[in-house]
Amino acid sequence: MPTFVRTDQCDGCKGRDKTACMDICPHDLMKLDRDGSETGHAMRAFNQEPEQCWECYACVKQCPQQAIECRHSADVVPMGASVQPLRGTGSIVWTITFRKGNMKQFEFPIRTTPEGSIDPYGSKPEADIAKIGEPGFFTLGGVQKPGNPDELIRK
Amino acid sequence: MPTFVRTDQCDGCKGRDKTACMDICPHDLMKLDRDGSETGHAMRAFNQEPEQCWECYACVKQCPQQAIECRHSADVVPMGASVQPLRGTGSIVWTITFRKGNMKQFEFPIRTTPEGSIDPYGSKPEADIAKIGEPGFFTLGGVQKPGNPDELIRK
Amino acid sequence: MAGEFGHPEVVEEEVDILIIGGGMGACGAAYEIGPWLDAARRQGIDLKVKLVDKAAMDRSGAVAQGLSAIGTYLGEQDPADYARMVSNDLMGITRDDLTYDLGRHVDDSVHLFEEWGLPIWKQPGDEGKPLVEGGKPVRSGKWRIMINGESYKSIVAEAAMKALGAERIQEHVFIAKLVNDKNDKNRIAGAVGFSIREHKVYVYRFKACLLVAGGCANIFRPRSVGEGAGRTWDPVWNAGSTYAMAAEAGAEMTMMESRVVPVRFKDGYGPVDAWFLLFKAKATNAFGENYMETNNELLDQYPPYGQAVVPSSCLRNHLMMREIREGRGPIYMDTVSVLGKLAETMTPNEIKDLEADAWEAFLDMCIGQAGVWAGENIEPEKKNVELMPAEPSLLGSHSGCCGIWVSGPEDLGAPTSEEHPEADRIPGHLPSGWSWGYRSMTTVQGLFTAADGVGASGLKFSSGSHAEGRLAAKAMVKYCMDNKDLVPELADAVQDLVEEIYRPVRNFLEHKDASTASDVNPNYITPRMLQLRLQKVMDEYVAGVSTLYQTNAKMMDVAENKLETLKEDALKMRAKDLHELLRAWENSHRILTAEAHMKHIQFREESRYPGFCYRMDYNLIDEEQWKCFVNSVYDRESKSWTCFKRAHVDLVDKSKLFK
Amino acid sequence: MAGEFGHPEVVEEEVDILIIGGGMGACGAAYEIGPWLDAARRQGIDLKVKLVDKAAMDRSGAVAQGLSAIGTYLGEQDPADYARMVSNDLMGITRDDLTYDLGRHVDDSVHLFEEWGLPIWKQPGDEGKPLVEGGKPVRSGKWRIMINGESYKSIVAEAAMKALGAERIQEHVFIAKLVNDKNDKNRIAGAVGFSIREHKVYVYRFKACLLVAGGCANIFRPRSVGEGAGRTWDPVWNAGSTYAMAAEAGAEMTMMESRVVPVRFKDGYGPVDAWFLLFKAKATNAFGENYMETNNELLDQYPPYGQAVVPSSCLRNHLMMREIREGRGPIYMDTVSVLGKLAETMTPNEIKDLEADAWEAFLDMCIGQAGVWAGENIEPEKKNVELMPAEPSLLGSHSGCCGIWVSGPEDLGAPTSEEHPEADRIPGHLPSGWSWGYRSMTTVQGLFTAADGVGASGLKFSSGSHAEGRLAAKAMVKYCMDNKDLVPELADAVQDLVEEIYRPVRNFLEHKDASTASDVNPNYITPRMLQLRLQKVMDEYVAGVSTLYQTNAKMMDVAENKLETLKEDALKMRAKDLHELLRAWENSHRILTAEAHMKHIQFREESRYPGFCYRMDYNLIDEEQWKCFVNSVYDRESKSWTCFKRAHVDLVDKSKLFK
Ligand SMILES: Cc1cc2c(cc1C)N(S(=O)(=O)O)[C@H]1C(=O)NC(=O)N=C1N2C[C@H](O)[C@H](O)[C@H](O)COP(=O)(O)OP(=O)(O)OC[C@H]1O[C@@H](n2cnc3c(N)ncnc32)[C@H](O)[C@@H]1O
Ligand SMILES: Cc1cc2c(cc1C)N(S(=O)(=O)O)[C@H]1C(=O)NC(=O)N=C1N2C[C@H](O)[C@H](O)[C@H](O)COP(=O)(O)OP(=O)(O)OC[C@H]1O[C@@H](n2cnc3c(N)ncnc32)[C@H](O)[C@@H]1O
Ligand SMILES: Nc1ncnc2c1ncn2[C@@H]1O[C@H](COP(=O)(O)O)[C@@H](O)[C@H]1O
Ligand SMILES: Nc1ncnc2c1ncn2[C@@H]1O[C@H](COP(=O)(O)O)[C@@H](O)[C@H]1O
Ligand SMILES: Nc1ncnc2c1ncn2[C@@H]1O[C@H](COP(=O)(O)O)[C@@H](O)[C@H]1O
Ligand code: SF4
Ligand code: SF4
Ligand code: SF4
Ligand code: SF4
Ligand code: NA
Repeated sequence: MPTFVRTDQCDGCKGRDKTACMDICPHDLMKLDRDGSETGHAMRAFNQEPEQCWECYACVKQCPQQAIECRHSADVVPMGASVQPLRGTGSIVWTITFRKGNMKQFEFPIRTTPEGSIDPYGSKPEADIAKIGEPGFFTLGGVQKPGNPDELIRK
Repeated sequence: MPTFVRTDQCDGCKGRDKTACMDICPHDLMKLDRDGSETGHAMRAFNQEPEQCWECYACVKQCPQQAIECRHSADVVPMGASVQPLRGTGSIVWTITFRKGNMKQFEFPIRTTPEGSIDPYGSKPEADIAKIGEPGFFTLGGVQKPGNPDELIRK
Repeated sequence: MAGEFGHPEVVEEEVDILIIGGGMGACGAAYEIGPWLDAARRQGIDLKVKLVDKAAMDRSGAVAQGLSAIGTYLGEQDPADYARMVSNDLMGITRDDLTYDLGRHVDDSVHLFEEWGLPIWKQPGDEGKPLVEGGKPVRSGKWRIMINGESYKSIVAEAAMKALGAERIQEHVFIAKLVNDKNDKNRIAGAVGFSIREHKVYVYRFKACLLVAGGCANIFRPRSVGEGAGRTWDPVWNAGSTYAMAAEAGAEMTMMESRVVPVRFKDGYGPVDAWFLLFKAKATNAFGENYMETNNELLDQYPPYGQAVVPSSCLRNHLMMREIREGRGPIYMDTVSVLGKLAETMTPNEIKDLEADAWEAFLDMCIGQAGVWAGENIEPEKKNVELMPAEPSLLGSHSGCCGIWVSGPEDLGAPTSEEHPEADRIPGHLPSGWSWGYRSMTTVQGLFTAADGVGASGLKFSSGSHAEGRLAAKAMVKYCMDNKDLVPELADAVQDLVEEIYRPVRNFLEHKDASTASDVNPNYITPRMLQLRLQKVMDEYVAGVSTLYQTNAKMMDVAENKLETLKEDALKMRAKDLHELLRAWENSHRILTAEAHMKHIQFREESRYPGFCYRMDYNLIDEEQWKCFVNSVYDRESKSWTCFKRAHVDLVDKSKLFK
Repeated sequence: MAGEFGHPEVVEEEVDILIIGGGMGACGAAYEIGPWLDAARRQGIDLKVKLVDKAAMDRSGAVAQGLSAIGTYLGEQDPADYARMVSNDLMGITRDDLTYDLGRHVDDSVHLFEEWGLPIWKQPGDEGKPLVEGGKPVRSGKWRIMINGESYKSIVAEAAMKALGAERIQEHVFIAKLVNDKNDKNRIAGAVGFSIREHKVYVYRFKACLLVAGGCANIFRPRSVGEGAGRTWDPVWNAGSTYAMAAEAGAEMTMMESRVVPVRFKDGYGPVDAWFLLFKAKATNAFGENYMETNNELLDQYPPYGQAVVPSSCLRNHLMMREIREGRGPIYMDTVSVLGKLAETMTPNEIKDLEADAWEAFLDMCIGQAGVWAGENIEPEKKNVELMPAEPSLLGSHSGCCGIWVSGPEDLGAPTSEEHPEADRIPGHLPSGWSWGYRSMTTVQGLFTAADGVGASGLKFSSGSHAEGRLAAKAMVKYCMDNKDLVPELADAVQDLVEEIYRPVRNFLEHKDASTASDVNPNYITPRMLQLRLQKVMDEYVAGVSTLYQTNAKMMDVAENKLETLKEDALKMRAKDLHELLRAWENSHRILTAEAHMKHIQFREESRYPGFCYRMDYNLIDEEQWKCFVNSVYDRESKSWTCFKRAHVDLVDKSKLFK
C-alpha cells in the first residue's frame, strides 16, 4: 500500500525548500524531483522507495494539495480499493472504497484543542530541586500512585 | 549471483544490431544501453533485471570481450568470491576465487567435435514411410530395445 | 506497416506444423522430423514446419547451463525395469505405456548426443569407446550416466538447427496463446505470439502443433527473495506456458497435483547425485544422525512404495522433513566422512580427480553453487555442507509427473476403455482409454506434446525428453498426411487476438502519467508485483516452504478465491516495454498453471506425495480411493476447472520391485 | 566549508545533555526536563540540551500513524498489580523495581495527554469528564484505554517541542554512533550523526545522553517481500539504533532473547484488541474450533505462567501455533458469531457505532489493514477474518522486554548485591544490584535510556514510554549537576569518525563505474541487499516465520558464522545518496541488534517464550537453571559478545496471580 502522487495535483509545494511530504515522512521516502530527471515529472514529488512504505499516511494527511494517495501493496492486496482521509482541524473523515465499488465513510475526532494551542507548563508548578533525587514528576511533586506498601515484599 | 558488465571491457559488440549477450540470455535480461540513458554508460550492455538472473553464465561464456562476470547474489552469499570461465573450443577453464583469497582452477572437456561440424543426417538412413504408424525412430527403423515381451502383463 | 510500441505490425503465417519451444523436446522433434518430411514429400505431401522459441536455441530451456549427467540411459536394462522404477518413484500412479515406450526408445537419443560430440564418461578401460559400440558409461545410480555436459544444449541445438534449417526457426518470439478451430472447438488451429525484439505480433495457422515449452518454475516463493530470487532450482524462465496454453485450448490435463521438491545444496541448488550416488555420501540431521536409518520406520507407513530398494524421491524427502519439522535441522551432506574414507584408499592424484568431479557437478549445470561455496569458503573435507529442500516446481520430465494427457502406443496392452467407478464423471467429449490415434497427441485434435508436457510419466530427464519429442514429430507428420485437406480456421478474429496480446502495453500507455512514479499506479500492476502476489498465495496456502509444504482443504479454499481475484487482476498488468510484455505473459501462464496445481491438490483428498506436499487434513495415502489419475479440463469461457478420476492400470508387474 | 556529497561539512557541538530520538520517550523527557533545568539554573547551573531526531517529531517513531488505545493506564489499580501482570506476561523474568516504578508514575502522563487535547473514550455518563477528575475510561482489558488517537503523536510532540523550544531541536539528523570518553572507557562523551538533507556530519560532545531511538523491526523477513515488505508490524523505520549504539558503547544489555510476535489480522497487521477485548470475539482454527479451549491442556505444561487468569501473550500464541504446525490453519477471528450476537441486542444505531469502532481501530493506527479489507471486499459479519502471527520484532516497551540494563529506584527493596550462583561470571567492571546511582542510567556513566531502550520490563506502551522518558530526564539533570565539572573528551579523532560515517558514500564514489549497472557491483553491496541477507539468516536460522519460529543450537551456530561475515561485509555497504546513507547505518544497527538477539537465544538454553520462539533442542521452560536474567556486554574492539546470568528476584508476590 505504498503512496503515489497524483501528477496533476502535486505542485511541488510551490518549490519551497522542503516540501510537506519530504518533511513529514518518518522513513525519508518522499522526494521532490526538481528537474524531472528521476520520474519525468519536474517539480513533483514521488516515493523513492515504495517497498519501504509503512503506509502510515503521514504524508497523505500533510499534503496541502491532497495529491498523495495510497495504492494497496500490489504484491498482497487485490486491486481497485482505496482508503483516503481528509484531515480537518478537529476531526478526520475517511472514505473507504471497496474493490467491488461500495463505499463507507467514517468521521473521527482527532483532538479536543486547536492545533498549536498547547501551553505545556501554563498551570504547572515549578520543579522542586530538593526532590530531584526522589521518585515523582515535577507536575505532582511526587508519584501519581504511592501504592499499597504491603505489596512490596522485600522492603 | 547476477551478472554485471565491466564498463571498461564491454564494447557494445561494436554497435551490432544484436549483441552476443542480448541474443543468448534465455531470460531476456541483457540489454544494450545505446545512448546511456539507462545506466549512464552509452554503448554498453547491462543486466536489466538482476533479480531474475539464473546465473546460467550463457552470456558470460558468449561475450567476445570477456566483459561479463557474475557477482554472487548479494542477499545470499558473502562478498569477495568469484567464479569465472574461459570457454575454448574443446574445453572450458574455470577459475574459482574464494572469499578468503585462495583459488582453484579446473579444466573440463566440453565437446569432442568442432563447433559447427555436426552433420545431422550424414550417415543415417532415410525414413521408411511404411513404419510411420509404428514405434521406432527413422535412425533405427524400429525401437532401440524391444524389451522382454513377458514383462507386459496385459498383452 | 512497420510496428511501433503499442501498434505492432501483424505477421500472419500459415504452416502445417508449428513447434513451440526450442528445448530438449523441440530439438528431438526438429531432428526426427526431417526424414519423415522427406518421406511424406516422396508421397507428394509437402509439409511446412516452423519452430518458435522465446529464446536462442543454443542456450534455451532447462539445459541452457549444461548438465553433469544424462538422467535416463537404459543400457542393459529392460524397458519394463524402467517403467517399474518410474512408477515407484511417482508413488504408483504413472502410465506404463508411456514410460515403457520411452524406455525402449531413449538410448538412441543418447547415442546421437555422443556422436554429435557430447563427452560421456566411460568406465576405466572403455575410454574412447562409444556407448553404441558397448562402451560402459560411469553411472550414478541405475539410470543416470555422467557426462562433461557444459555444452550439452549447444550440441543438441546445433544438430536440431542444422536438421531443420535456419529459415524454419524463429527465435525470440514468445507464444502467448493457442487458438482453437472455428468449426471444431476440440481441434487446434493456430497460435499467437509476439517478438521480444521488434514490435511484431505473429499469428500462426497450422494443422498440428507440438507444444514443448518446458515446465513451470516460480509459482512458489523461492528461498531467497532479493537478487537471489532468480536462482530458483528450476530455471526461472520456465513459465508454465506448456500447461497453461494446453489447458486454455481445452486439452485434458493429468496429475497436475504432482510437484518436484528436490533436496539440493543450500542456497545454490547444487545437484546432490554425484555425492549420493557416485561418492556414496550420506545425509544427516544437525546432530549427525542418518535420518534414512533413524526414521526408517516411516517408510513402512507407505507400503509398498517405501519398501523398494530405492524408496521414492518424495519418501526420501519425507524422512528428512521430519527432522526439519521437529527442529533437528539443518540437514547436512556428510562430506567429511565420505571424503575421509575415500582419501584412505586413494592416491593424491585420484583425490584431485575426485575434487574436480565434485566441482564439475556444479560447474556443468549449477554454477551458482560454486559461487556459494567460494563465497562461504566451504571446504567439504573439513565441514559438512548444508542441504535444503527447494521451493516446489512443476515438471513432467523430472521427479514429478504433472502434464497433459496424451495418446500412447497401442502395442503394450494399454486400456482401451474406462473402467473406473466414477467414469461417468468424465466429460463426454473426452476419449476413453489411453490411445486415441496419434502417439503424443493430446485430447485436442492436432495438439501434440512431449517432454515436460506429457503427464503421468516422469523421470525422463533430458534424454527422454529428446526421445519423446522425436516420437511426437513422427506422429505429427502422420497426422498431417492423414488430414492433408484440413483447412484450419481461427476461432477468433486476428485483430481481437492482437488486442489481447498487447493489452499490458495499452494499460501502460493509457495510465502511466497518472502518478509521478510509474511503478506505483492505481490503474495497473507490474508483472513483478503480480508474480510476487502469486508466490505469496501459493507459498502460504498451497504448501510452499513457509508452511513446511503443508496445506489442507480450508487453506485451498482461501487460495481458490485469491487466485480467482488474481486472474481478474492479471488483465491489469502493465508492460512498459517488450521485455515487460514477456514477463506479463509468462505470469499469465504461471497463474493458470498454479491454479491447476491447486485444483488438483484440492480434488485429490489424500497426501499422495509425502515429502513433497502434505494434505494435513488427510495425511496418508488412500490406495482404495485414490490410486487413480486425477485429470482435469479447463473451460476458457467460464474460466473454470473440472476435475475427475481416471482408472490406473499396471502394464508391467510392480511387485518385482519389492522382492 | 559548505558540504558536498562525499565531503561533508563537519559541525561540532557541545551540550550537556543530548536526547537521541523524538518518540514517546524523548517527548516525555523533553517535557519533564524544562522545569528541572530551570531549577538547576536557580542553583547556578546552566545546562544546555539538544534533541536530535532522524525524522520530524510531529510524526516520528512508532506512534507516527496514531494509536487507537493507550496501553497502560492504572486508574484504580495498584502498581503492584501492574508489576505482577507484566511479570506474568513476560514469563516471570522482569524487574519489579522498574515496572512498579512505572506503574506509580504513568497515569500523570495520560492526564497530560488528555489536557493537551487527546480524545479519550469515556464510559456512558462520564463523557466530557477528564480522567484526572475521575472520568471513567472505556477499557479493552484491564490496563488499556480507548482513544481517538489519530493525532496522538502530533499532540504529544507539540507539547514536547514547545516545552523544549525549536532552537534545541534538530530534525532529520541520524545518530550513527556513540563515542566513549577518552579517559574512561566506561563513560559516554559524544555522538556522531549526519544530516539526511544536507552534506553535514554532526559531532556532539556531552556529559549525559538519553538514548531513546525506539525498538527494532525488519531484522526478520516479513511475510510479504515486494511492495508489502514495508508494511511490517513494527514500523519499518525502527532500526535498533537504541540497542546497537548502547551495546557498542559498552552498555550492559538484558533479555535480548525476548521478542514480540503479535498475532494480527493477516496481511495488514491490524490490531486485534478491540475485537478480543472490547467485542469479546474468539479466535478459532480453520475448522471452527476454539483452540484456547481445545488446547487448554498445553497451558498446564507451563506452570505457573499458564495458570493466570490472562495467560501470557506468548502462551496464547503457543496454543494457536499448534494449530498452524499441525495443519489446522488458517486461524480466524470469529467475527461472524460475535457480530451476530451483538446484533441481537443492539439497535441499528448502536450497530453503526460498533462498526465505526471496528474500523477506527484500524484507521487510527493501522490504515493498511483497512486497505486489505477494502481490497478483499471483507465483510466481517458474513465471513470470519484471518489472523496471522507476525515476523518477530525487538521492543522493550510492548509484549517483549529486550533492552538495556538500567539503574532502578532505590526505595522498592531491589537487590543491592548479586546473589546468583554464576555471579562470578559477570564481568568485573559491571555494577552489582539493580541500582547504581541514577534512575534510568545504563552501566555506562552518563548514558541513560527509557521506553523501548529499557530491558527486563515491558508492557509500558506509549504512556509508560513517555513516563519513563520523564524519569530519565530528571535523573540526567541530577547527573549533570553532580558532575558539573566533568569535561567529556572523545575517544576518537573527529576526522576518523567522519571517515567512518561516510564510508558507504566513499565506497560508492570509488567503485560505481566499475560495472555498467550501478546496483550490481563486485566492490560494494547495496543497503537493501544487505538487509535482505540479514533477514534471510534470521528467518532461516534464528526462528523466523519460515521455520514456524523454531531454532536449535546447531542452527544458531550457523547463524553466528553468517552474522560475523555479514558484519564484515557491512563495511562494504554503498550509499549513492544521503537517503542510502541513512539506510546503510540503519542496517548496521540492525545487524548488531540481530546478533545480540541470536547470542542471547543461544546462551539461554531453554524455550522461555513458547509461541514466540522455540529452542527445539530444549523445548521446555527450565525454572531451575534459567529463571534468571540473561545479560551481555559487547566489546567494540574484538566485536564479540559476553553473555552471563543475573539473579532474578521478586519484589512483589506473584502467587496472587494464580489464585
Ligand atoms: C529443471 C531441471 C531439469 C533437469 C535437471 C535439473 C533441473 C534444474 N537435471 S537433474 O536435477 O536431474 O540433475 C538434469 C540432469 O542432470 N540430467 C538430465 O538428463 N536431465 C535433467 N533435467 C531434466 C531436463 O532438463 C528436462 O527433462 C528437459 O529439458 C525437458 O525438456 P523440454 O520439455 O523440452 O523443456 P526445456 O526446458 O528443455 O525447453 C523449453 C523450451 O521452450 C521455450 N519456451 C518456453 N515458453 C515458450 C513460449 N511461450 N513460446 C516459445 N518458446 C517457449 C524455451 O525457451 C525452451 O526453448
Ligand atoms: C510498534 C508498536 C508499538 C505500539 C503498538 C503497536 C505497534 C506496532 N500498540 S499496540 O500493539 O499495543 O496496539 C500501541 C497501542 O495501541 N497503545 C500504546 O499505548 N502503545 C502502543 N505501542 C507502543 C508504543 O508505540 C511504544 O511503546 C513507544 O512508542 C516507544 O517509545 P520510544 O521508545 O520513545 O520509541 P518511538 O518509536 O516512539 O521513538 C523512536 C524515536 O527515535 C528516532 N530515531 C530512531 N533512530 C534514530 C537515530 N539513530 N538518530 C536519531 N533519531 C532516531 C525516531 O525517529 C523516533 O523519533
Ligand atoms: N525411486 C528412486 N529412487 C532413487 N533414484 C531413482 C528412483 N527412481 C529413479 N531413480 C533414478 O535412479 C537413480 C538412482 O537409483 P539407484 O541406482 O538404484 O540408487 C537416479 O539416477 C535416479 O534418477
Ligand atoms: N540419495 C539418493 N538416493 C537415490 N537416488 C538419489 C539420491 N539423491 C538423488 N538421487 C537421484 O538422482 C537424480 C538426480 O540427482 P540430482 O541431480 O542431485 O538431483 C534424481 O533422480 C534423484 O532421485
Ligand atoms: N486475547 C487476548 N486476551 C488478553 N489480552 C489480549 C488479548 N489480545 C490482545 N491482548 C492484549 O491487548 C494488548 C494489545 O492488543 P493488540 O492491539 O491486539 O496488540 C496487548 O497487551 C495484548 O497482550
Ligand atoms: S506535499 Fe503534496 S504538493 Fe507538496 S510536494 Fe508533496 S505531494 Fe506535492
Ligand atoms: S505513508 Fe508514511 S511511510 Fe509511506 S511515504 Fe507516506 S509518510 Fe512515508
Ligand atoms: S556481449 Fe559483451 S561486449 Fe557484447 S554487448 Fe554484451 S557485454 Fe558488451
Ligand atoms: S547468467 Fe544467464 S540468466 Fe543471467 S543474464 Fe546471463 S544469460 Fe541471462
Ligand atoms: Na526490487
